Amino acid sequence: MGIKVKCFASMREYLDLSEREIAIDGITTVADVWRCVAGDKPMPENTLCAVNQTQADTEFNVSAGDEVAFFPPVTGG
Amino acid sequence: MGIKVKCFASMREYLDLSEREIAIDGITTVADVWRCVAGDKPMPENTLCAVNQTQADTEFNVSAGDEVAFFPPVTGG
Amino acid sequence: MHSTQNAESPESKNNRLDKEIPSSVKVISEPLDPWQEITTFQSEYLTQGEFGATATFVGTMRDFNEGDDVTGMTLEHYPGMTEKQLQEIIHEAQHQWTLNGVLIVHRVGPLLPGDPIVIVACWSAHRADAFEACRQLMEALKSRIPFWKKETLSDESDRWVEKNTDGYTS
Amino acid sequence: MHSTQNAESPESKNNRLDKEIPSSVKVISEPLDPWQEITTFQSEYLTQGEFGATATFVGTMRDFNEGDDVTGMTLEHYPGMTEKQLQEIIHEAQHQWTLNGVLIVHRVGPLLPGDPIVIVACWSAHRADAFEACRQLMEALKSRIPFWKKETLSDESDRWVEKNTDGYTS
Repeated sequence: MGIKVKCFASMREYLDLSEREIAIDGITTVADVWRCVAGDKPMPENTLCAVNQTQADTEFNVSAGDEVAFFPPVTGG
Repeated sequence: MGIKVKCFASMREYLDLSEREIAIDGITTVADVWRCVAGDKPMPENTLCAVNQTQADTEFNVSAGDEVAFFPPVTGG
Repeated sequence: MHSTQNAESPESKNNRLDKEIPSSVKVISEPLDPWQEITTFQSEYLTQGEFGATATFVGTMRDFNEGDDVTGMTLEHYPGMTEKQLQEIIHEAQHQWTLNGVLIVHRVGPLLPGDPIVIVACWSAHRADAFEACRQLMEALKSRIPFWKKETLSDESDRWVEKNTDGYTS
Repeated sequence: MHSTQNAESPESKNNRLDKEIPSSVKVISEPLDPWQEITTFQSEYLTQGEFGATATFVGTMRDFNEGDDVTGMTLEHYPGMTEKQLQEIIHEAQHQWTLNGVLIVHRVGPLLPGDPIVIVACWSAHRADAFEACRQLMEALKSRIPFWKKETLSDESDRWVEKNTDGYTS
Protein backbone atom coordinates (compact mmCIF):
# COMPACT_ATOMS: atom_id res chain seq x y z
CA MET A 1 0.00 0.00 0.00
CA GLY A 2 1.46 3.33 -1.07
CA ILE A 3 0.35 6.94 -0.80
CA LYS A 4 -2.44 8.46 -2.84
CA VAL A 5 -1.53 11.96 -4.06
CA LYS A 6 -4.15 14.43 -5.29
CA CYS A 7 -3.79 17.92 -6.75
CA PHE A 8 -6.51 20.50 -7.32
CA ALA A 9 -7.18 23.69 -9.26
CA SER A 10 -4.05 25.63 -10.34
CA MET A 11 -1.85 23.03 -8.59
CA ARG A 12 -3.29 20.30 -10.81
CA GLU A 13 -2.31 22.37 -13.84
CA TYR A 14 1.10 23.34 -12.40
CA LEU A 15 2.12 19.71 -11.82
CA ASP A 16 -0.05 18.33 -14.61
CA LEU A 17 -1.20 15.83 -12.02
CA SER A 18 -4.71 15.08 -10.83
CA GLU A 19 -4.28 11.86 -8.88
CA ARG A 20 -1.43 9.37 -8.54
CA GLU A 21 -0.40 6.49 -6.29
CA ILE A 22 3.24 6.57 -5.19
CA ALA A 23 5.35 4.03 -3.28
CA ILE A 24 6.09 4.71 0.39
CA ASP A 25 9.81 3.92 0.04
CA GLY A 26 11.96 6.87 1.04
CA ILE A 27 8.95 8.95 2.08
CA THR A 28 8.64 10.29 5.61
CA THR A 29 6.94 13.70 5.40
CA VAL A 30 4.55 15.67 3.21
CA ALA A 31 7.62 17.49 1.82
CA ASP A 32 8.98 14.12 0.64
CA VAL A 33 5.70 13.44 -1.14
CA TRP A 34 6.01 16.82 -2.87
CA ARG A 35 9.54 16.05 -4.09
CA CYS A 36 8.42 12.66 -5.35
CA VAL A 37 5.62 14.06 -7.54
CA ALA A 38 7.03 17.53 -8.34
CA GLY A 39 10.68 16.70 -8.97
CA ASP A 40 12.60 19.95 -9.26
CA LYS A 41 9.53 22.18 -9.38
CA PRO A 42 9.47 24.44 -6.33
CA MET A 43 6.35 24.44 -4.14
CA PRO A 44 4.51 27.72 -4.84
CA GLU A 45 4.13 30.14 -1.97
CA ASN A 46 0.73 29.73 -0.23
CA THR A 47 0.45 26.07 -1.23
CA LEU A 48 -1.84 24.18 1.12
CA CYS A 49 -1.31 20.53 2.04
CA ALA A 50 -3.78 18.04 3.45
CA VAL A 51 -3.24 14.56 4.85
CA ASN A 52 -6.33 12.38 4.94
CA GLN A 53 -8.50 15.41 4.16
CA THR A 54 -7.26 17.50 7.09
CA GLN A 55 -4.84 20.39 6.57
CA ALA A 56 -1.25 19.60 7.52
CA ASP A 57 2.12 21.28 7.12
CA THR A 58 5.01 19.99 5.03
CA GLU A 59 6.79 18.44 8.03
CA PHE A 60 3.80 16.25 8.87
CA ASN A 61 4.68 12.52 8.84
CA VAL A 62 2.83 10.31 6.39
CA SER A 63 2.20 6.57 6.42
CA ALA A 64 1.31 3.93 3.88
CA GLY A 65 -2.38 4.26 2.97
CA ASP A 66 -2.52 8.01 3.54
CA GLU A 67 -4.10 10.41 1.09
CA VAL A 68 -1.94 13.53 0.56
CA ALA A 69 -3.25 16.56 -1.33
CA PHE A 70 -1.71 19.79 -2.61
CA PHE A 71 -3.78 22.82 -3.60
CA PRO A 72 -3.81 26.65 -3.73
CA PRO A 73 -5.69 28.90 -1.26
CA VAL A 74 -9.40 28.12 -1.32
CA THR A 75 -11.81 30.49 -3.10
CA GLY A 76 -15.29 29.08 -2.61
CA GLY A 77 -18.44 30.67 -1.31
CA MET B 1 -58.32 72.47 13.58
CA GLY B 2 -57.34 70.67 16.77
CA ILE B 3 -54.92 67.89 17.65
CA LYS B 4 -55.44 64.26 16.79
CA VAL B 5 -54.47 61.97 19.68
CA LYS B 6 -53.80 58.25 19.23
CA CYS B 7 -52.98 55.53 21.74
CA PHE B 8 -51.72 52.03 21.05
CA ALA B 9 -51.38 48.65 22.73
CA SER B 10 -51.40 48.72 26.55
CA MET B 11 -51.69 52.53 26.47
CA ARG B 12 -54.93 52.25 24.54
CA GLU B 13 -56.26 49.97 27.27
CA TYR B 14 -54.85 52.11 30.13
CA LEU B 15 -56.57 55.28 28.90
CA ASP B 16 -59.45 53.44 27.22
CA LEU B 17 -58.68 55.64 24.25
CA SER B 18 -57.87 54.67 20.69
CA GLU B 19 -58.21 57.95 18.83
CA ARG B 20 -59.63 61.35 19.71
CA GLU B 21 -59.56 64.90 18.39
CA ILE B 22 -58.95 67.58 21.07
CA ALA B 23 -59.08 71.38 20.89
CA ILE B 24 -55.77 73.26 20.77
CA ASP B 25 -56.86 75.77 23.45
CA GLY B 26 -54.52 75.72 26.43
CA ILE B 27 -52.21 73.18 24.81
CA THR B 28 -48.53 73.96 24.25
CA THR B 29 -46.56 70.72 24.72
CA VAL B 30 -46.98 66.97 24.44
CA ALA B 31 -47.32 66.93 28.25
CA ASP B 32 -50.35 69.22 27.95
CA VAL B 33 -51.88 66.78 25.45
CA TRP B 34 -51.36 63.97 27.95
CA ARG B 35 -53.09 65.87 30.76
CA CYS B 36 -55.99 66.71 28.44
CA VAL B 37 -56.70 63.08 27.54
CA ALA B 38 -55.45 61.31 30.70
CA GLY B 39 -56.77 63.66 33.39
CA ASP B 40 -55.26 62.58 36.71
CA LYS B 41 -53.79 59.32 35.42
CA PRO B 42 -50.01 59.43 35.66
CA MET B 43 -47.96 58.73 32.54
CA PRO B 44 -46.46 55.24 32.97
CA GLU B 45 -42.69 54.98 33.09
CA ASN B 46 -41.24 54.14 29.64
CA THR B 47 -44.16 55.76 27.80
CA LEU B 48 -43.15 56.80 24.30
CA CYS B 49 -44.58 59.87 22.57
CA ALA B 50 -44.67 60.71 18.88
CA VAL B 51 -45.61 63.92 17.10
CA ASN B 52 -46.54 63.52 13.46
CA GLN B 53 -45.21 59.95 13.51
CA THR B 54 -41.75 60.87 14.76
CA GLN B 55 -40.69 60.22 18.35
CA ALA B 56 -40.70 63.31 20.57
CA ASP B 57 -40.34 64.03 24.27
CA THR B 58 -43.03 65.45 26.52
CA GLU B 59 -41.67 69.02 26.29
CA PHE B 60 -42.01 69.07 22.50
CA ASN B 61 -44.27 71.91 21.29
CA VAL B 62 -47.37 70.93 19.35
CA SER B 63 -49.48 72.92 16.88
CA ALA B 64 -52.99 72.74 15.53
CA GLY B 65 -53.20 69.89 12.98
CA ASP B 66 -50.55 67.78 14.67
CA GLU B 67 -50.98 64.09 15.36
CA VAL B 68 -49.79 63.12 18.85
CA ALA B 69 -49.45 59.48 19.91
CA PHE B 70 -48.73 57.69 23.19
CA PHE B 71 -47.59 54.11 23.40
CA PRO B 72 -45.48 51.62 25.38
CA PRO B 73 -42.01 50.36 24.34
CA VAL B 74 -42.18 48.64 20.97
CA THR B 75 -42.04 44.84 20.77
CA GLY B 76 -42.16 43.93 17.09
CA GLY B 77 -39.89 41.76 14.96
CA MET C 1 -40.42 56.16 -9.77
CA HIS C 2 -41.63 52.67 -8.90
CA SER C 3 -44.70 52.25 -6.77
CA THR C 4 -46.35 48.99 -5.85
CA GLN C 5 -49.63 48.18 -4.23
CA ASN C 6 -50.55 45.07 -2.35
CA ALA C 7 -54.11 44.48 -3.49
CA GLU C 8 -54.86 41.41 -1.37
CA SER C 9 -55.66 43.19 1.86
CA PRO C 10 -56.86 46.61 2.97
CA GLU C 11 -54.32 46.46 5.81
CA SER C 12 -51.46 45.95 3.40
CA LYS C 13 -49.01 48.71 2.77
CA ASN C 14 -46.28 48.53 0.17
CA ASN C 15 -44.12 51.57 -0.27
CA ARG C 16 -41.39 51.68 -2.85
CA LEU C 17 -38.81 54.28 -1.85
CA ASP C 18 -37.84 56.88 -4.38
CA LYS C 19 -34.10 56.61 -3.67
CA GLU C 20 -30.89 55.33 -5.15
CA ILE C 21 -31.59 51.68 -4.27
CA PRO C 22 -34.74 49.59 -4.71
CA SER C 23 -36.48 49.00 -1.41
CA SER C 24 -39.88 47.91 -0.26
CA VAL C 25 -41.62 47.98 3.11
CA LYS C 26 -44.85 46.07 3.62
CA VAL C 27 -47.14 45.58 6.58
CA ILE C 28 -49.51 42.70 5.89
CA SER C 29 -52.32 41.00 7.75
CA GLU C 30 -52.41 37.86 5.60
CA PRO C 31 -49.96 34.94 6.06
CA LEU C 32 -46.37 35.82 5.18
CA ASP C 33 -44.37 33.56 2.87
CA PRO C 34 -40.78 34.75 3.35
CA TRP C 35 -39.23 32.97 0.39
CA GLN C 36 -42.00 34.03 -1.97
CA GLU C 37 -41.54 37.66 -0.91
CA ILE C 38 -37.79 37.45 -1.41
CA THR C 39 -38.08 35.76 -4.79
CA THR C 40 -40.65 38.26 -6.01
CA PHE C 41 -38.66 41.29 -4.86
CA GLN C 42 -35.48 39.94 -6.37
CA SER C 43 -36.98 39.24 -9.77
CA GLU C 44 -38.88 42.52 -9.82
CA TYR C 45 -36.22 44.98 -8.67
CA LEU C 46 -32.75 43.44 -8.99
CA THR C 47 -30.55 42.65 -11.96
CA GLN C 48 -28.92 39.21 -12.29
CA GLY C 49 -25.16 39.44 -11.90
CA GLU C 50 -25.02 42.79 -10.08
CA PHE C 51 -25.39 41.36 -6.57
CA GLY C 52 -23.21 38.68 -5.00
CA ALA C 53 -24.62 38.53 -1.49
CA THR C 54 -28.10 38.19 -0.03
CA ALA C 55 -28.47 38.20 3.75
CA THR C 56 -31.91 37.40 5.09
CA PHE C 57 -33.50 37.21 8.50
CA VAL C 58 -36.87 35.61 9.21
CA GLY C 59 -38.50 36.01 12.62
CA THR C 60 -41.00 33.27 13.41
CA MET C 61 -43.55 33.00 16.23
CA ARG C 62 -42.36 30.59 18.91
CA ASP C 63 -44.62 28.53 21.15
CA PHE C 64 -42.75 29.66 24.28
CA ASN C 65 -41.66 32.97 25.84
CA GLU C 66 -40.30 33.85 29.27
CA GLY C 67 -40.87 30.32 30.49
CA ASP C 68 -44.53 30.06 29.44
CA ASP C 69 -46.28 28.19 26.66
CA VAL C 70 -47.70 30.63 24.14
CA THR C 71 -50.64 29.53 22.02
CA GLY C 72 -51.32 32.66 20.00
CA MET C 73 -50.34 36.24 19.40
CA THR C 74 -51.86 39.46 18.12
CA LEU C 75 -49.61 42.07 16.55
CA GLU C 76 -50.71 45.69 16.60
CA HIS C 77 -48.97 48.60 14.90
CA TYR C 78 -49.25 52.34 14.27
CA PRO C 79 -50.32 52.62 10.62
CA GLY C 80 -48.46 55.43 8.93
CA MET C 81 -45.71 55.79 11.51
CA THR C 82 -44.67 52.16 10.96
CA GLU C 83 -44.05 52.64 7.25
CA LYS C 84 -42.45 56.05 7.75
CA GLN C 85 -39.99 54.74 10.35
CA LEU C 86 -39.21 51.58 8.35
CA GLN C 87 -38.28 53.80 5.43
CA GLU C 88 -36.15 55.86 7.79
CA ILE C 89 -34.10 52.88 9.01
CA ILE C 90 -33.61 51.72 5.41
CA HIS C 91 -32.49 55.23 4.52
CA GLU C 92 -29.94 55.08 7.33
CA ALA C 93 -28.72 51.62 6.27
CA GLN C 94 -28.24 52.54 2.64
CA HIS C 95 -26.01 55.42 3.67
CA GLN C 96 -23.96 53.22 5.98
CA TRP C 97 -23.49 50.26 3.60
CA THR C 98 -23.34 49.70 -0.14
CA LEU C 99 -26.57 47.88 -0.94
CA ASN C 100 -28.41 46.82 -4.09
CA GLY C 101 -31.78 46.41 -2.42
CA VAL C 102 -33.66 46.08 0.87
CA LEU C 103 -36.94 44.34 1.59
CA ILE C 104 -38.81 44.45 4.90
CA VAL C 105 -42.16 42.72 5.42
CA HIS C 106 -43.90 42.59 8.81
CA ARG C 107 -47.08 40.76 9.69
CA VAL C 108 -49.84 42.24 11.89
CA GLY C 109 -53.07 40.84 13.32
CA PRO C 110 -53.60 37.37 14.83
CA LEU C 111 -50.78 34.80 14.50
CA LEU C 112 -50.17 31.20 15.54
CA PRO C 113 -46.90 29.53 16.59
CA GLY C 114 -44.77 28.77 13.54
CA ASP C 115 -46.11 31.75 11.59
CA PRO C 116 -43.42 34.02 10.12
CA ILE C 117 -43.65 37.50 11.71
CA VAL C 118 -41.00 39.49 9.91
CA ILE C 119 -38.48 39.27 7.13
CA VAL C 120 -35.54 41.56 6.43
CA ALA C 121 -33.50 40.92 3.28
CA CYS C 122 -30.48 42.86 2.05
CA TRP C 123 -28.75 42.49 -1.31
CA SER C 124 -25.21 43.70 -1.94
CA ALA C 125 -22.19 43.09 -4.15
CA HIS C 126 -20.24 41.97 -1.07
CA ARG C 127 -21.14 39.82 1.88
CA ALA C 128 -20.04 42.12 4.72
CA ASP C 129 -22.46 44.86 3.66
CA ALA C 130 -25.36 42.45 3.27
CA PHE C 131 -24.75 40.74 6.64
CA GLU C 132 -24.18 43.93 8.62
CA ALA C 133 -27.06 45.88 7.11
CA CYS C 134 -29.47 42.97 7.69
CA ARG C 135 -28.42 42.64 11.33
CA GLN C 136 -28.56 46.39 11.96
CA LEU C 137 -31.99 46.70 10.32
CA MET C 138 -33.40 43.94 12.54
CA GLU C 139 -32.00 45.61 15.67
CA ALA C 140 -33.43 48.97 14.56
CA LEU C 141 -36.78 47.38 13.76
CA LYS C 142 -37.00 45.75 17.18
CA SER C 143 -36.05 48.90 19.07
CA ARG C 144 -37.71 51.69 17.06
CA ILE C 145 -40.64 50.56 14.89
CA PRO C 146 -44.12 50.83 16.48
CA PHE C 147 -45.25 47.21 16.62
CA TRP C 148 -46.64 45.58 19.77
CA LYS C 149 -47.20 41.93 20.61
CA LYS C 150 -49.95 40.56 22.82
CA GLU C 151 -49.48 36.90 23.71
CA THR C 152 -52.17 34.37 24.52
CA LEU C 153 -51.05 31.73 27.03
CA SER C 154 -52.23 28.14 27.38
CA ASP C 155 -54.73 29.09 30.13
CA GLU C 156 -56.29 31.51 27.58
CA SER C 157 -55.13 34.58 29.49
CA ASP C 158 -53.31 37.20 27.51
CA ARG C 159 -50.54 39.71 28.18
CA TRP C 160 -48.70 42.46 26.37
CA VAL C 161 -45.05 41.66 25.74
CA GLU C 162 -43.36 44.42 27.72
CA LYS C 163 -40.04 44.80 26.01
CA ASN C 164 -37.74 43.43 23.38
CA THR C 165 -34.36 42.18 24.45
CA ASP C 166 -30.84 42.02 23.16
CA GLY C 167 -31.57 39.03 20.97
CA TYR C 168 -29.86 36.46 23.14
CA THR C 169 -32.80 35.58 25.34
CA SER C 170 -35.92 36.46 23.37
CA MET D 1 -29.90 8.32 12.70
CA HIS D 2 -31.09 10.30 9.71
CA SER D 3 -29.44 9.90 6.37
CA THR D 4 -30.51 11.49 3.14
CA GLN D 5 -29.41 10.94 -0.42
CA ASN D 6 -29.65 13.31 -3.32
CA ALA D 7 -30.67 11.03 -6.17
CA GLU D 8 -30.68 13.62 -8.96
CA SER D 9 -26.95 13.75 -9.59
CA PRO D 10 -23.97 11.48 -9.10
CA GLU D 11 -21.96 14.52 -7.93
CA SER D 12 -24.44 15.28 -5.18
CA LYS D 13 -23.52 14.69 -1.59
CA ASN D 14 -25.95 15.03 1.27
CA ASN D 15 -24.70 14.20 4.71
CA ARG D 16 -26.95 14.37 7.72
CA LEU D 17 -24.82 14.74 10.84
CA ASP D 18 -25.42 12.38 13.71
CA LYS D 19 -25.34 15.11 16.36
CA GLU D 20 -27.56 17.05 18.71
CA ILE D 21 -28.94 19.37 16.01
CA PRO D 22 -30.24 18.62 12.52
CA SER D 23 -27.77 19.68 9.88
CA SER D 24 -27.18 18.98 6.24
CA VAL D 25 -24.26 19.65 3.91
CA LYS D 26 -24.69 19.22 0.18
CA VAL D 27 -22.38 19.73 -2.78
CA ILE D 28 -24.41 19.80 -5.99
CA SER D 29 -23.66 20.19 -9.67
CA GLU D 30 -27.23 20.99 -10.73
CA PRO D 31 -28.78 24.50 -10.37
CA LEU D 32 -29.29 25.58 -6.77
CA ASP D 33 -32.65 26.97 -5.66
CA PRO D 34 -31.88 28.58 -2.28
CA TRP D 35 -35.44 29.05 -1.09
CA GLN D 36 -36.47 25.56 -2.12
CA GLU D 37 -33.53 24.10 -0.19
CA ILE D 38 -34.39 26.16 2.89
CA THR D 39 -38.09 25.31 2.75
CA THR D 40 -37.39 21.61 2.31
CA PHE D 41 -34.86 21.47 5.15
CA GLN D 42 -37.15 23.40 7.46
CA SER D 43 -40.17 21.21 6.86
CA GLU D 44 -38.14 18.02 7.03
CA TYR D 45 -36.01 18.62 10.11
CA LEU D 46 -37.44 21.44 12.22
CA THR D 47 -40.49 21.70 14.44
CA GLN D 48 -42.91 24.62 14.08
CA GLY D 49 -42.78 26.88 17.12
CA GLU D 50 -39.36 25.79 18.44
CA PHE D 51 -37.34 28.28 16.40
CA GLY D 52 -37.82 32.05 16.33
CA ALA D 53 -34.96 33.12 14.10
CA THR D 54 -33.67 32.06 10.69
CA ALA D 55 -30.57 33.79 9.32
CA THR D 56 -29.66 32.96 5.76
CA PHE D 57 -26.89 33.92 3.39
CA VAL D 58 -26.97 33.32 -0.36
CA GLY D 59 -23.84 33.89 -2.45
CA THR D 60 -24.58 34.54 -6.12
CA MET D 61 -22.26 34.68 -9.10
CA ARG D 62 -21.58 38.28 -10.17
CA ASP D 63 -20.80 39.42 -13.69
CA PHE D 64 -17.76 41.39 -12.51
CA ASN D 65 -14.67 40.77 -10.36
CA GLU D 66 -11.49 42.76 -9.79
CA GLY D 67 -12.52 45.29 -12.42
CA ASP D 68 -13.22 42.78 -15.20
CA ASP D 69 -16.40 41.51 -16.79
CA VAL D 70 -16.91 37.85 -15.95
CA THR D 71 -19.01 35.73 -18.29
CA GLY D 72 -18.75 32.32 -16.67
CA MET D 73 -17.22 30.33 -13.85
CA THR D 74 -16.24 26.76 -13.06
CA LEU D 75 -16.16 25.63 -9.46
CA GLU D 76 -13.92 22.74 -8.49
CA HIS D 77 -13.74 21.05 -5.10
CA TYR D 78 -12.03 18.24 -3.22
CA PRO D 79 -14.72 15.56 -2.90
CA GLY D 80 -14.61 14.01 0.53
CA MET D 81 -12.54 16.72 2.20
CA THR D 82 -15.20 19.31 1.34
CA GLU D 83 -17.97 17.45 3.14
CA LYS D 84 -15.70 16.50 6.06
CA GLN D 85 -14.60 20.09 6.62
CA LEU D 86 -18.12 21.50 6.18
CA GLN D 87 -19.28 19.14 8.92
CA GLU D 88 -16.34 20.29 11.03
CA ILE D 89 -17.27 24.00 10.81
CA ILE D 90 -20.91 23.16 11.63
CA HIS D 91 -19.66 21.15 14.60
CA GLU D 92 -17.71 24.18 15.80
CA ALA D 93 -20.69 26.52 15.29
CA GLN D 94 -23.13 24.36 17.19
CA HIS D 95 -20.80 24.37 20.18
CA GLN D 96 -20.40 28.14 20.06
CA TRP D 97 -24.08 29.05 19.60
CA THR D 98 -27.45 27.55 20.49
CA LEU D 99 -28.89 26.40 17.18
CA ASN D 100 -31.88 24.38 16.05
CA GLY D 101 -30.49 23.53 12.65
CA VAL D 102 -27.86 24.34 10.02
CA LEU D 103 -28.01 23.87 6.25
CA ILE D 104 -25.11 24.43 3.85
CA VAL D 105 -25.42 23.83 0.10
CA HIS D 106 -22.61 24.64 -2.34
CA ARG D 107 -22.69 24.40 -6.10
CA VAL D 108 -19.81 23.00 -8.20
CA GLY D 109 -19.21 22.73 -11.95
CA PRO D 110 -19.97 25.39 -14.58
CA LEU D 111 -21.98 28.46 -13.54
CA LEU D 112 -23.30 31.62 -15.18
CA PRO D 113 -23.71 35.12 -13.72
CA GLY D 114 -26.80 35.25 -11.50
CA ASP D 115 -26.50 31.60 -10.50
CA PRO D 116 -26.59 30.98 -6.73
CA ILE D 117 -23.26 29.48 -5.60
CA VAL D 118 -23.78 28.84 -1.90
CA ILE D 119 -26.38 29.02 0.83
CA VAL D 120 -25.84 28.93 4.57
CA ALA D 121 -28.94 28.90 6.79
CA CYS D 122 -29.06 28.81 10.60
CA TRP D 123 -32.14 28.32 12.75
CA SER D 124 -32.23 29.31 16.42
CA ALA D 125 -34.65 30.32 19.17
CA HIS D 126 -32.98 33.75 19.29
CA ARG D 127 -31.75 36.09 16.60
CA ALA D 128 -28.23 36.75 17.86
CA ASP D 129 -27.28 33.06 17.63
CA ALA D 130 -28.75 32.69 14.16
CA PHE D 131 -27.09 35.85 12.80
CA GLU D 132 -23.67 35.22 14.33
CA ALA D 133 -23.50 31.52 13.44
CA CYS D 134 -24.52 32.25 9.84
CA ARG D 135 -21.86 34.93 9.47
CA GLN D 136 -19.15 32.83 11.10
CA LEU D 137 -20.01 29.78 8.96
CA MET D 138 -19.71 31.84 5.77
CA GLU D 139 -16.32 33.21 6.85
CA ALA D 140 -15.14 29.71 7.75
CA LEU D 141 -16.42 28.34 4.44
CA LYS D 142 -14.60 31.01 2.44
CA SER D 143 -11.32 30.55 4.30
CA ARG D 144 -11.17 26.81 4.97
CA ILE D 145 -13.31 24.68 2.66
CA PRO D 146 -11.58 23.29 -0.48
CA PHE D 147 -13.48 24.99 -3.30
CA TRP D 148 -11.77 26.83 -6.16
CA LYS D 149 -13.19 29.21 -8.74
CA LYS D 150 -11.97 29.62 -12.29
CA GLU D 151 -13.44 32.65 -14.04
CA THR D 152 -14.04 33.11 -17.75
CA LEU D 153 -13.65 36.71 -18.93
CA SER D 154 -15.37 38.46 -21.81
CA ASP D 155 -12.38 37.82 -24.14
CA GLU D 156 -12.90 34.07 -23.42
CA SER D 157 -9.64 33.82 -21.47
CA ASP D 158 -9.88 32.21 -18.07
CA ARG D 159 -8.09 32.60 -14.76
CA TRP D 160 -8.09 31.00 -11.33
CA VAL D 161 -9.38 33.30 -8.60
CA GLU D 162 -6.30 33.58 -6.39
CA LYS D 163 -7.75 34.39 -3.02
CA ASN D 164 -10.87 35.22 -1.13
CA THR D 165 -11.03 38.54 0.66
CA ASP D 166 -12.46 40.00 3.82
CA GLY D 167 -15.93 40.32 2.31
CA TYR D 168 -15.81 44.05 1.74
CA THR D 169 -14.31 44.03 -1.74
CA SER D 170 -15.11 40.62 -3.21
